Amino acid sequence: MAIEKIGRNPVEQDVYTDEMLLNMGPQHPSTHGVLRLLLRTDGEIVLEATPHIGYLHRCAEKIGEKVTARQFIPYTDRLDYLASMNMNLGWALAVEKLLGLEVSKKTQHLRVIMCELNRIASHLVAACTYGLDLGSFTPFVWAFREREKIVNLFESVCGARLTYSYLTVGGVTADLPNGWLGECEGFLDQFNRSVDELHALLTSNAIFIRRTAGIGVLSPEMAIAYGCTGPVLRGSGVDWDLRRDGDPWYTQMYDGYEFDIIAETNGRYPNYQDYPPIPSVAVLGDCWHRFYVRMLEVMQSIRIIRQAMDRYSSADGEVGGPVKIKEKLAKGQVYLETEAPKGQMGFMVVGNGTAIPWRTRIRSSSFCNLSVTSELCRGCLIGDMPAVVGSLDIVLGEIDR
Amino acid sequence: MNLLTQPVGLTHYLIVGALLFVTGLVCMATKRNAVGVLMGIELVLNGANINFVAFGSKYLGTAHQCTLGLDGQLIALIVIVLAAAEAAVALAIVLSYYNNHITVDVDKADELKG
Amino acid sequence: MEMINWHTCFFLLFALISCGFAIAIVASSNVVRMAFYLIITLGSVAGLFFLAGADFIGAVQLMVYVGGTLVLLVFGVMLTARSPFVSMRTGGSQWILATIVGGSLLVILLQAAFSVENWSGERIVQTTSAQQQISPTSTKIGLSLIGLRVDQLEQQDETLRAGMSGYLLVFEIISVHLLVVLVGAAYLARAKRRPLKEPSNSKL
Amino acid sequence: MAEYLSQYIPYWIAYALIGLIQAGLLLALMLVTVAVFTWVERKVSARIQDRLGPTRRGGRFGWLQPPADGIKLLLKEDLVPKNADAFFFRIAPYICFCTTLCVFMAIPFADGWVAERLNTGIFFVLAIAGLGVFGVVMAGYSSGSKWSLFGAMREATQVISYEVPMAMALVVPVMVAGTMDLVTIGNMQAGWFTNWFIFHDPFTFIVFWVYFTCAVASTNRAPFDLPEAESELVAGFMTEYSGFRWAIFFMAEYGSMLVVSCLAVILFFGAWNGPIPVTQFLGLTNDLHPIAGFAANLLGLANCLIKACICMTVIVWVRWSLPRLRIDQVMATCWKYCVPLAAAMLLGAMLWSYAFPAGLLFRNQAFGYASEKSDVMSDIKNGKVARAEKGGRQTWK
Repeated sequence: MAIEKIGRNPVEQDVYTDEMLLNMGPQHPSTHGVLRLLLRTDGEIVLEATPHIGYLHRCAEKIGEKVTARQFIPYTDRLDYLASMNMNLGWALAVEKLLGLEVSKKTQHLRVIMCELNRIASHLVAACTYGLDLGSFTPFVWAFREREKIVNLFESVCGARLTYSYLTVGGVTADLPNGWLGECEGFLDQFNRSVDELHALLTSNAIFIRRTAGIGVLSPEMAIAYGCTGPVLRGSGVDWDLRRDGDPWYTQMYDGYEFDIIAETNGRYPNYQDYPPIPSVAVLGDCWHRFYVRMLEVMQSIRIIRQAMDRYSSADGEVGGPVKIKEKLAKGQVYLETEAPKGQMGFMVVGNGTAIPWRTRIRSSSFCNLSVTSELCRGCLIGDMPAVVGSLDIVLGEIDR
Repeated sequence: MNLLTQPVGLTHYLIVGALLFVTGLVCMATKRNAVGVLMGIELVLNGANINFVAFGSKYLGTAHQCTLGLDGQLIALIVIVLAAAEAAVALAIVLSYYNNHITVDVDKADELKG
Repeated sequence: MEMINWHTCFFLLFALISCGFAIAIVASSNVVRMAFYLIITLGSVAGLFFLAGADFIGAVQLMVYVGGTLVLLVFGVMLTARSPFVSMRTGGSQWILATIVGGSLLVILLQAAFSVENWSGERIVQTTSAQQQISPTSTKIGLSLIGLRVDQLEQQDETLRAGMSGYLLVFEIISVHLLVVLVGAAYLARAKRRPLKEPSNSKL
Repeated sequence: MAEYLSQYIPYWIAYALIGLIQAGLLLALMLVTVAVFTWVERKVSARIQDRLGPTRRGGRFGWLQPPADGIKLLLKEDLVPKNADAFFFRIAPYICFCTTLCVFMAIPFADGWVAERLNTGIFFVLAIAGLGVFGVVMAGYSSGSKWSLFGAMREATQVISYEVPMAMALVVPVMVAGTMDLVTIGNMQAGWFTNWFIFHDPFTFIVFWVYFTCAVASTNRAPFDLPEAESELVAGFMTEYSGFRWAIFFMAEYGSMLVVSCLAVILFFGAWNGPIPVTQFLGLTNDLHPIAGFAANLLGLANCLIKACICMTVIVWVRWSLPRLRIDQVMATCWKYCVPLAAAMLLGAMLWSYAFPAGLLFRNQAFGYASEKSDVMSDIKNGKVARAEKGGRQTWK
C-alpha cells in the first residue's frame, strides 16, 4: 500500500522509525469506557487499529434465558445505558410480538415520547463527549446541562435517572404524573437555543471542522457491508431508518408522524437552511457528517415529541400496564429490530411455552459500528483516533453485553 | 592561596577550555555511536570557544595587555552559528545513514555507496 | 574572615559542572544520557560566558546552541535510539589509546595555560564583582557584523583601525553558508516515500 | 542595595543576602501567581460552563482551594515507574520549574525593578524560556511509557517550531524600540496608552496576535496542548507523574504562562505604564522624593501585574472555548501562517519606521519617547560613525 493510499493526512515518513505497539485503553480517557484498541503505529501514524472488547461482559444474553421476559427488562437498561428507554422498548416489543399483545394507541404515543426524549439525551451525550475527545470541555458541560433536564423528566416519571425500566412488556409501569407534559413542553421550548449554542461551539467551529472533516471517511458501500446502522449509516448518506423502514410491528408506533430521515441526498440535508452549512472540506461519510446527522436528528426528535404529546393528550383510553411477571410466552421465535439512538438494536426471543425465554439473543448496533474502526483508522494520526472512535458513538455496555 | 577569595584569571578559563577540548577529543575517538561522535565535536568546539571568549574578556587579567577584545566574542559567535550548521548537516547524514543501514555504528560505515 | 569573591564561586560552580558532565559524557555509554549530560555541560559553559562579561555570546550559546542545536541532537538520538544502539561499548584498546593521546594533549594545554604569569588571577587588581560594570556588548557586536567597529573608535593607530572595519564579509559568508546547510540538510534527510507495510495481525 | 547593607555587614555577605532576597521574591511571585491562577482558572472555566467552581474551601468563593490542592498533592505518593530512568525521571520537573523561574530574573515589573537588568534582556528571556523543553523531553523519555514518549516528541517539535515565529514577532517591538533592554523598552511606552507599542503602527498590532498565538503554543495551552492532550495521550509527558512532581510541572506551566503574559505586557502593552499617565500628572518621580518614586513604581508594579493577569485570563478563556488542533495542523499553523506573517510584519514595521520616523499616531513627545538610547547609538549620532565608516572603506579598497 503506497503512501498516497493512506489518505488525506499530509504527513510523510522521513525517518526509518520502529513500529510501536500501543495499547489505547482499556483505561484511556477517550475510549468511552473499557474499550481497548491495540494500535500499531509508525511515529504518529496509525498503521492498524484492532479493537479488543469484552471487558464489560456480563452474560446479559444468558441471564435472559434464566429470568422471565418481564424480569429481563432491568437487564436491558444496562445494555445501552445512555438510552435505556429504547432498550426497554426493543425487548418489550419483541416479547409483545411473541405474545401477540398489542398495546393501546395511548401507550404507543407515550412510548414514542419517552424513546425520542431518550434519543435526544443519547445524542447529546454523543455530541458532548465528542467535543471532549477533541479537547473542548465546555460543550460537554453544556450538553450535560440539557441532558440533566431530560433525566429530571424521566425521574419524575419512573424514579430512576439512568436505568429506567419504564417501558415494559405490556405497556409502561405507570402513567405520566400530573403536569408532566407541561414540563416537557417547557423543556422543548428552551431546547432549540441550546442546540444552537452547541452548533456554535462545535459544528461550525473552524478547529472542529478541521479536526473532523475528511477524517474517517466511511463509504456507503462499506457502511452497508459492515452492517453499520443508525447515524453512522445515515452519515454516509444512506437513507435508512427503521422508524420508517422497519418491521410493521415497530413502525406502527410512528404511523402518521411527520419527521424527516436525516440523510444527505444530493448534497443536502432535509431543512438544511435551518442549520449550519456543510463545510466545503467535509466529505460524505466523514466524522463531521456523522456528528451533524446526530445534531439534526435531535431536532427531528423534538418534532416527533411535540406531535406525540398532542396525540397522547387527545387519545382515549388507558395506558397499558405491565403483564404478569410470569406471563407465559408462546411457542415460536421473534426477532425484532428497533431504531435505537446508536443504530439498529435487535432482540431475538424464542419461547417454549414457559415464562422464561428458551433463547435470548441481542444484536448490538455499537458492535457493528465499532467493527469499522480498524478500517477507518488505517493511516490516520494518533490524534485522529479519538475523533474517529468518538464519531462512531459506541457504548461498551451494549457491545460486551 | 584560597580558591574562593582569589579573582578568576585567564588561566582558570584556559583550564576549563582545555578539559572540554580533551574530553571532546576522547569522546570522538572512543564513541562508536555516530551521534556520540557528534557530541564530541560539540565539546571540542565549546572548549575552543571558551578560550576565545576568555582571551577577549576585559575581566580576566588581560585588560591592560593586547587582548582579542570584541573579536574574541565575534569569533565565538561565528563558531556557535557554524556549529549549528555543522550539527544539522551531520545529523542529516546520520539519519540518512541510519535510514539506509539501520545502524548508527560508525565502525560499520565502511562503504562509500549510500 | 576574608572576602569571598562570588564571581570566583560561580565560576568554580559552572566550571565544575561543565567539566564534570563533560567527563560523564565520555564515561557514559548510554547515548540518551550522554545527550542530556551534553546539555548540562553546554548550559554551564553559557554561564562561564556570562561570567566573562560576554552576555550576548552567553545568550546566543543558550538560544542557538542549547535551545536549538542540542534539541536537534536529542531528536537525532531519539530517532535512532533503537535498543542495540542506546549503549554501544567500546573496546579496551581504543580506550587506552584515546586516554594516552588525550592525556598528553591535556598536559600540553595545561602547561600552556599556566605558562604565562599574567594570565593567573592573582595579578588582577582586587575588584569586587559589583564594581565591575558590565558594559553592553550586543550593540557593538551587532554593529560589527554590519561593518562598524564602534569599540575600535578610540584606536590611535590608523592602520590598525583600518583593519578593524568589521565582520560584514564574514556575516555574509555565514548567511550564505547557513542557507546552503539548510537546503543540504533538508535534501539529505528528505522524506523518502517508502511503501507502507501491509497490516499484519499483530498480537501483544 | 548591597552597597547600603555593606555599611553594616561584610560586602560579600550583603551581596549574597540581596541575591537570596531577590530570588525569594521572584519565587514568591511565581508561586502566588500559580496559586491564584489555579483558582482563577477553575472559576473562569466554571463561569464559562454554567457551573459554580470551587465553593467549599474558604468561604463561598473557594479561596482556599489552591492550598487544599497543594496539600493534597504533597500527601500523595511519589511514584517512580519500574521502567523509568529514575534519575532523569526525578530531576525532570525541577528543570522545567527552574528554567521558568530563571526567566523572571530578567523581567522587570516596574521601572528598574528587575533582579538583573540585562542589556540583552529579551534575548536572554527567550533563550532561557527555550530550555524548558529539555525538562519535558527528559520527563517523556525517562518515564518508560509510550504515551510519555509521544508527548515528549510532540513537545520538542512544537516548542522548537514555535520559537521561530515567536522570536520573529518579538523582534518587531525590539526594532521599534531600538534596544533589547526590557527596562528601556518599558520606559519608552510611558504616557498615554497610544504610546504602547501595540498601537505604534498596524504591523505591531498584527504581530501581537502572532506573538500571542505562539505564546499560547509554547506554553502548551489549549488549543495547542498536544504534549499533554488528555483524550489522545492520556496526559502526555506527565502520564507517569504523581503528587509533588506533577505539581511542579503544573507550577512550571502556569509560571511560563505568567512569563509570556509579562512579555506581552512589557513589549506591547506599555509595561508598567498605565493607560493614563497618572504618575506623571502627579509628578511622582524620584526627583520629587525617593518615596514618591517608590510609590510610582508600586503603582507600576500593580499596572504590570494586572495587565499580565488579564492576558493570562484570556489564555484561560481560549482554553475553555476551543477544541484542540491536530499535530500536523499545529505545525502548519506555525510554518504556514505564523512565520510568514511575522516576517511580513517585521518588514512592514521596518518600512513604517522609515516612512513615519516620528510615529503616526499622536505620540506625546513630552513623556520622553526615544529619550533613552544606548550609549553606542548616541556615539554614532555624534559623528564617530563617520570615522568608523572611513576606516571601513579603506579596508574594502
